[in-house]
Amino acid sequence: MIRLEKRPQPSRLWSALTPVIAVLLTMIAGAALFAALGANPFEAIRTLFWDPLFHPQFAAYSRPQLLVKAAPLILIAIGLSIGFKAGIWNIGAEGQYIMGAICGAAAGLAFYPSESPLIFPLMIIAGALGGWAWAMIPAILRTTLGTNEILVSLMLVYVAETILGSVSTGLLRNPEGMGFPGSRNLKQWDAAHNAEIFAGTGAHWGVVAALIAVIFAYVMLSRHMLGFQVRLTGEAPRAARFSGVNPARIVLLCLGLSGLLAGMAGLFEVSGPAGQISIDFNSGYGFTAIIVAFLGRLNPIGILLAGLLMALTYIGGELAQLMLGLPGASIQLFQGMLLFFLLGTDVFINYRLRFGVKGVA
Amino acid sequence: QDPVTAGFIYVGPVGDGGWTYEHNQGRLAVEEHFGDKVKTIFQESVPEGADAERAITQMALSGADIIFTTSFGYMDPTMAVAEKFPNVKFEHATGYKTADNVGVYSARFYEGRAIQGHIAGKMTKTNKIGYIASFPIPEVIRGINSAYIHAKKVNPDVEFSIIWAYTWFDPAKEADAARALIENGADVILQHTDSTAPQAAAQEAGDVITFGQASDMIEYAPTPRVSSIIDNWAPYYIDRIQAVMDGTWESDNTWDGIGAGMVGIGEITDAVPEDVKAEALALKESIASGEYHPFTGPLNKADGSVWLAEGETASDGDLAGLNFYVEGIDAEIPQ
Amino acid sequence: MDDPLLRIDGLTKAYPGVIANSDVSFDIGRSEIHALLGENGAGKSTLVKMIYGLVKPDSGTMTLDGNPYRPAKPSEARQGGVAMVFQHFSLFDALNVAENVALGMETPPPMGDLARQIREVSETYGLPLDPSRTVGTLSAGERQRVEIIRCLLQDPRLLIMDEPTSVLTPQEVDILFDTLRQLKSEGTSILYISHKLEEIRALCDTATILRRGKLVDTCTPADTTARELAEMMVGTTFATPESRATEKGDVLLEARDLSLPAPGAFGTPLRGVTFEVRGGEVLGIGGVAGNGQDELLMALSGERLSAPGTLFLKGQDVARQGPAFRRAEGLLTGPEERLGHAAAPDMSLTENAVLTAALRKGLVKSGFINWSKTQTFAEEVISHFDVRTPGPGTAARALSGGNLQKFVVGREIAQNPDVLILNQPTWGVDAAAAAFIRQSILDVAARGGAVVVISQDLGELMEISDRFGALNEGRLSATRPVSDLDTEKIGLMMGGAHDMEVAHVHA
Amino acid sequence: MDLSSINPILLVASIMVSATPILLAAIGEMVVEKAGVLNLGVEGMMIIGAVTGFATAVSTGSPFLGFLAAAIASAIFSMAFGLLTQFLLSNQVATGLGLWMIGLGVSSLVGKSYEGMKSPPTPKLDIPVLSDLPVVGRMLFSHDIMVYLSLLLVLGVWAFLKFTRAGLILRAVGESHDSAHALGYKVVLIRLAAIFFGGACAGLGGAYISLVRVPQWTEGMTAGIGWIALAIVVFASWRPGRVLIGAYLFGGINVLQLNLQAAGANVPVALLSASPFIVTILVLVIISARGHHGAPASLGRPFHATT
Ligand SMILES: Nc1ncnc2c1ncn2[C@@H]1O[C@H](COP(=O)(O)OP(=O)(O)OP(=O)(O)O)[C@@H](O)[C@H]1O
Ligand SMILES: Nc1ncnc2c1ncn2[C@@H]1O[C@H](COP(=O)(O)OP(=O)(O)OP(=O)(O)O)[C@@H](O)[C@H]1O
Ligand SMILES: [Mg+2]
Ligand SMILES: [Mg+2]
Repeated sequence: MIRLEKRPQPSRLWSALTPVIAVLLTMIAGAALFAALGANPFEAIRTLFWDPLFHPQFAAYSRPQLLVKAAPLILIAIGLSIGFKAGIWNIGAEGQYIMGAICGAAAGLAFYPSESPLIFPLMIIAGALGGWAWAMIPAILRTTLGTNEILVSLMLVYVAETILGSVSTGLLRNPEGMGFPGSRNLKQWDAAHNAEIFAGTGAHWGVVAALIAVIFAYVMLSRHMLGFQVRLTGEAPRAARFSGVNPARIVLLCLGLSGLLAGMAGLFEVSGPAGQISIDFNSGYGFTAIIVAFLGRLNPIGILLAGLLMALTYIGGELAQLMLGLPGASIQLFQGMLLFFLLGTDVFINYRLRFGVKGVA
Repeated sequence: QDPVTAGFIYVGPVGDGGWTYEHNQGRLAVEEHFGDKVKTIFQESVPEGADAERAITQMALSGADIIFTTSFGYMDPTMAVAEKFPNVKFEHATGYKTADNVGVYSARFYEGRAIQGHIAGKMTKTNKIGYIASFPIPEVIRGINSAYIHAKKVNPDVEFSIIWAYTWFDPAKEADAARALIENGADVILQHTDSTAPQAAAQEAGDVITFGQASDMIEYAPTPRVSSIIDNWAPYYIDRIQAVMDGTWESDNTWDGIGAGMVGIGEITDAVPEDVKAEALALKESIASGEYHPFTGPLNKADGSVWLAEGETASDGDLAGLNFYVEGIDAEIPQ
Repeated sequence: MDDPLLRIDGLTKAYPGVIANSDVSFDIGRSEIHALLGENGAGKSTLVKMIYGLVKPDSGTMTLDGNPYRPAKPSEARQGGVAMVFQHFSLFDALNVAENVALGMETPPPMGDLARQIREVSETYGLPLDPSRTVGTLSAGERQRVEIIRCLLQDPRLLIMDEPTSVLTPQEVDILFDTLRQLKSEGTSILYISHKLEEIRALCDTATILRRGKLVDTCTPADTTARELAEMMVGTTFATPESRATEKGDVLLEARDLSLPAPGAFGTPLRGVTFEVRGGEVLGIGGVAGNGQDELLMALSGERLSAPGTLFLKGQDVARQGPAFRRAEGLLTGPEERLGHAAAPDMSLTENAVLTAALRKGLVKSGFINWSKTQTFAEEVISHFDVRTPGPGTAARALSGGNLQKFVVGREIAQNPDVLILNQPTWGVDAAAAAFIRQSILDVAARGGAVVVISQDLGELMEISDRFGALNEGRLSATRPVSDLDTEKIGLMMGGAHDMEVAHVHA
Repeated sequence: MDLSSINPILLVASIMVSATPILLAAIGEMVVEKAGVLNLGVEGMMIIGAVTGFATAVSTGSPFLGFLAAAIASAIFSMAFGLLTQFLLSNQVATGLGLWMIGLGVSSLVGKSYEGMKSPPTPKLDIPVLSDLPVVGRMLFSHDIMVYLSLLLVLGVWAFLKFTRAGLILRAVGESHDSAHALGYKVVLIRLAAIFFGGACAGLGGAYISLVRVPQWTEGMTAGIGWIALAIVVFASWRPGRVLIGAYLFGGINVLQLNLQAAGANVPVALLSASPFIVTILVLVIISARGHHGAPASLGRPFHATT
């Protein structure tokens, strides 16, 4: 009989090892999947993991795209992970992302066509506030009435989506857009364009913000009292209260912070890679970021790596579609497997395997 | 000589049975037509946001000679990529921005809507016609107006009930919308969304007729589906790829209708009385020949002001940005 | 014994790093009340879990009634006529009494019949219980009745009780003992685990003593003194605490009519709690578990705020101030629950030091934690309070209960409190460690600090307190000097007599 | 606006159709949560049910086999969650989310070849006499069998939890897994069984969408219904009767808002389409404001037998 036995302490070795094992297992299972879909498994894995970085034809373009794709994921996941650490389950980052984009874009568009250098900073603030405000709804409901934040934040995603549909055909519709849905293209308006800071690197302001967020979160969680209180709240809520932590404050802080970052991500996306508010502006970053947060094991550095890995599978996935004709859904499945393998192997951080007949009756 | 590579960017899955399905049919027709003189590649379900530009760029990088971007939301990304790849030709569907290497194309679906409106007006017993609309954009508003004008012409008592689904393709939503319209007394359902779910809902309800949209949806004939508007992109795609081969490709702005074969009218089934069918076919002929324009005055806007005087026809410019209902449609266009 | 009910032969059970039971053999006779004694971690619970089929022995055999007995799961044990009352309750708060009883039975009758049987049995044994009450709303004593009745309904031949009296008032203990003696007279054998040696002497026929998993002795408790029993368990002799300071200072902490609603569905409200403690004084607060001890501690620590004017620290109204403020002002507390309340299980001892010492020890500067300073502080606590652990990097949950308790109490005492409040400071801690903790408490008082000790261990309170009060359903009795009290008076105070004269009328 | 044009008979009938998938998924999830497990992957299990049900019905021509296959497939699929959370003690929230993703991915892969197909119709139950009654006949007694099955299932779950010993044990495990373990109940096996049941119910719910409500297969067609089902369980304070009310309320609002649009009600379309979600939030708020939630005490906590 095999059974698990709790380790007295979490194992550091396994903490470092499990992501590697999970990625390897995912590659093996993924290869089997791609073979079943009729593709050459080695080629598929190579296209997914290698080509975006080193393919002679594509790499020059897709390498910077990695940053573009990873930045919003990392930004959102950092915010979420802080909440998850405290046991606050905001799964509505997608809604906060949308509201950040809408508010940020609206704040900018109100001044069209001014070329004032204040416009972009104003948009960032408005975007962050938009996401923050949207996250405050579940936060306040939870702190005042104890309403379940998982469900409220999620329901608000659907509400945000209808608002997005409504403003892209109404309030924010481009007056010169021949009646089509969608706002003005912010990329074509310098004052509002979140352009690459160094051309050809993919590094726009969102990438910078993501890096700052990673450092900020790392310092906060490892050195600052606030981060300590967040961790304490998640690991032992009663001990946190005993220590003097105000749980309502932590809820407001965590949801607020994750809303803020998600809102910023939305703004950077709408003013940069996407360019405009449109009906389908959101592309699920808010949900994917949840997976990134768990893949990164709620650790800022981990999230940075997980975000890049996720971006790699996206871009590699697109290449695999283009070059090998693999269906898009197989990439989604691949990402899901990655999460499952990580969750499955994580058990070894806190438990060790015992073989033999001894044990629990 | 190397084969010409033609790329297609699709907004939905190729199996959606509607918009993307028909574009993919066009692609298959291209393969069929040119054999190994062309190579086609495609990417499906490309979201219209930030990912579109990357998908188009990667397609251009992979060596495509001409790329068809088949949804309105790809307009700005297409323009952006086109600037970076001056030697690749781009064709953007349903947009309005062009460049030296970007052409646009679209179809005059409102011509087909006129025929649907005619049949609907004749066939409704409850005088209530349900319309499942997708997004409040000129294309959809043109369709509603065109159908209404021609239904009203043959049946002055006719009323339109419109549900905005805010989706091009969401079978569950479309089914619910169709049911709600039927519960409201509609016995004809027109749809500007792409799935067959409304057909199924109508079939279940019985005594309700529908029209196929984007594709023929023939599996629901003879009832509830009594006719359809079919997108037929194949001739255009073949034509444009031929132009690339010949080196004669030039930026264009194509807006074709029934006459050019871009809009097809699916078989009118026997569920439609003989005389109505004959009238409908006659209408089709006169539109195809250019003899009749579906938007011919006198027509007033919903607010009562004059739009088109007696005998006047709407200009393409007017139609392209159409954002009001004609007089008689008792509803607001949502904002 | 020629014909024992249960013969245990060479039972051995090893856990990683510990041999919980090593070659234990003894017999339990028919109609016998058999005590099982030993320090914390001696292996008592492990042994009875093997008898009850929850744990499989590594080796050794058991014979029940002459037949080989090898229960693979508790239901087999129950079929064999073995019933067990657990050390930690095995009840379900949200379910009612009848449902709880049914869950512990092999083939329970339909609910209606079961409710009737519960009433009957509870009357027969003088343990009144309403089958339709939700268990979460019951007092600790009543909850234990549920467990006992659950066993009695199955007509057990062997009843195992793991520390049943730690949560009972002296009066309730008397009732329990009557019940057990009645059962014995009806032919049931009882295996009885307790740390309360006087009880064992009063109740049990035979005692088996375990030390570090090994059987070290067997004796007849009535013929052995409690001190002898304790020394058999520990293997050494032990010290009595030093005499305490008698100088009393100013009132440092005062509660005035402190009331608070119950914190949750199954909590106890505080009702007009009033007391004061002076510097150099130890106030002992007794009472049966579940009468508001936890709630009182939370109100004093600042985890729950009370109305203005209900709590004064050194003359200052702190009722609306949270834990951080109170700590800064010198009020330090130690809750009962070590893992999860006083300490975060998965955090290291260093991190757990930040939990309460951040401010007073200056471990945090403008929001940033000075980890090296914190580690030094944690190491200090570890060495000063003799916490046995590999180092301050160890996770709290990796410590044994007693060692963690030493760390938690030490963490507070090392911050030099003006007022120290501890709930159950020696709960589940073995004699040597407990004596050490008590001495540390007395040292705080000797330095002029005011101390409040909330405990269910009356012996402990009598030993270290100057004054005593009892909590009952969230009310605190008037506090009285310990020297004026005897066990009976205390029992009455705990039973809810707020004025002892009135109580005597009832009694 | 002409609200009189709404046909109340048809309205009630379509509320029943619209509520049934939510009801099926929610009652299953309620049982899972009663056992102390929080499976957020309902949406993923539903979509697996939707695709399996559809594919089976199309290839066998029998919608009943479709439903059966859907239940089995989703139940097996839910065991991935069971394995991870019960044996490998993974975080239930994260694992549920993973189940959701994988469900979406697998279903769209499997479903590719079934897109645009028509399923065989699920026959209506034609109950003699009852179905012919005026008004109520059409409203209540001429649905497909799954509508009635879902109602029976609610009744069954209610009776199971209230009257049977197995139900009592299930509740006990959700209340305190440590106590249940101490009494000798196999916590992990009981939870696995509950997860299995929840998977089967979610599968039926998904198949109802692809076989009756829409009926056809498309990627991602469950469109958030699984999440609504989770909300309904909280809404219902973990009581079967209230799950029924919640599902019908949500289904009702969804159908009603479309009817209001069709009748030309003078309410902004965006507000109408967001109304089911807004109402769900409002109801959750009201429920939580009332205080007592009734959540099983061990909900979402991992269990590892230490004794
Ligand atoms: N599941 C387990 N895994 C590992 N070690 C265990 C386990 N259960 C008990 N032990 C260890 O076995 C030893 C005996 O424990 P046991 O609970 O039997 O002691 P006890 O005599 O009942 O103590 P107490 O008086 O504290 O109740 C202890 O050292 C304990 O840490
Ligand atoms: N469930 C368990 N799993 C693994 N190790 C355990 C378990 N329970 C206890 N231990 C280990 O056994 C040792 C003794 O733990 P326990 O809490 O039983 O101590 P104890 O012997 O009762 O000591 P104390 O008298 O200090 O309470 C500790 O080192 C602890 O890490
Ligand atoms: Mg111990
Ligand atoms: Mg014990």
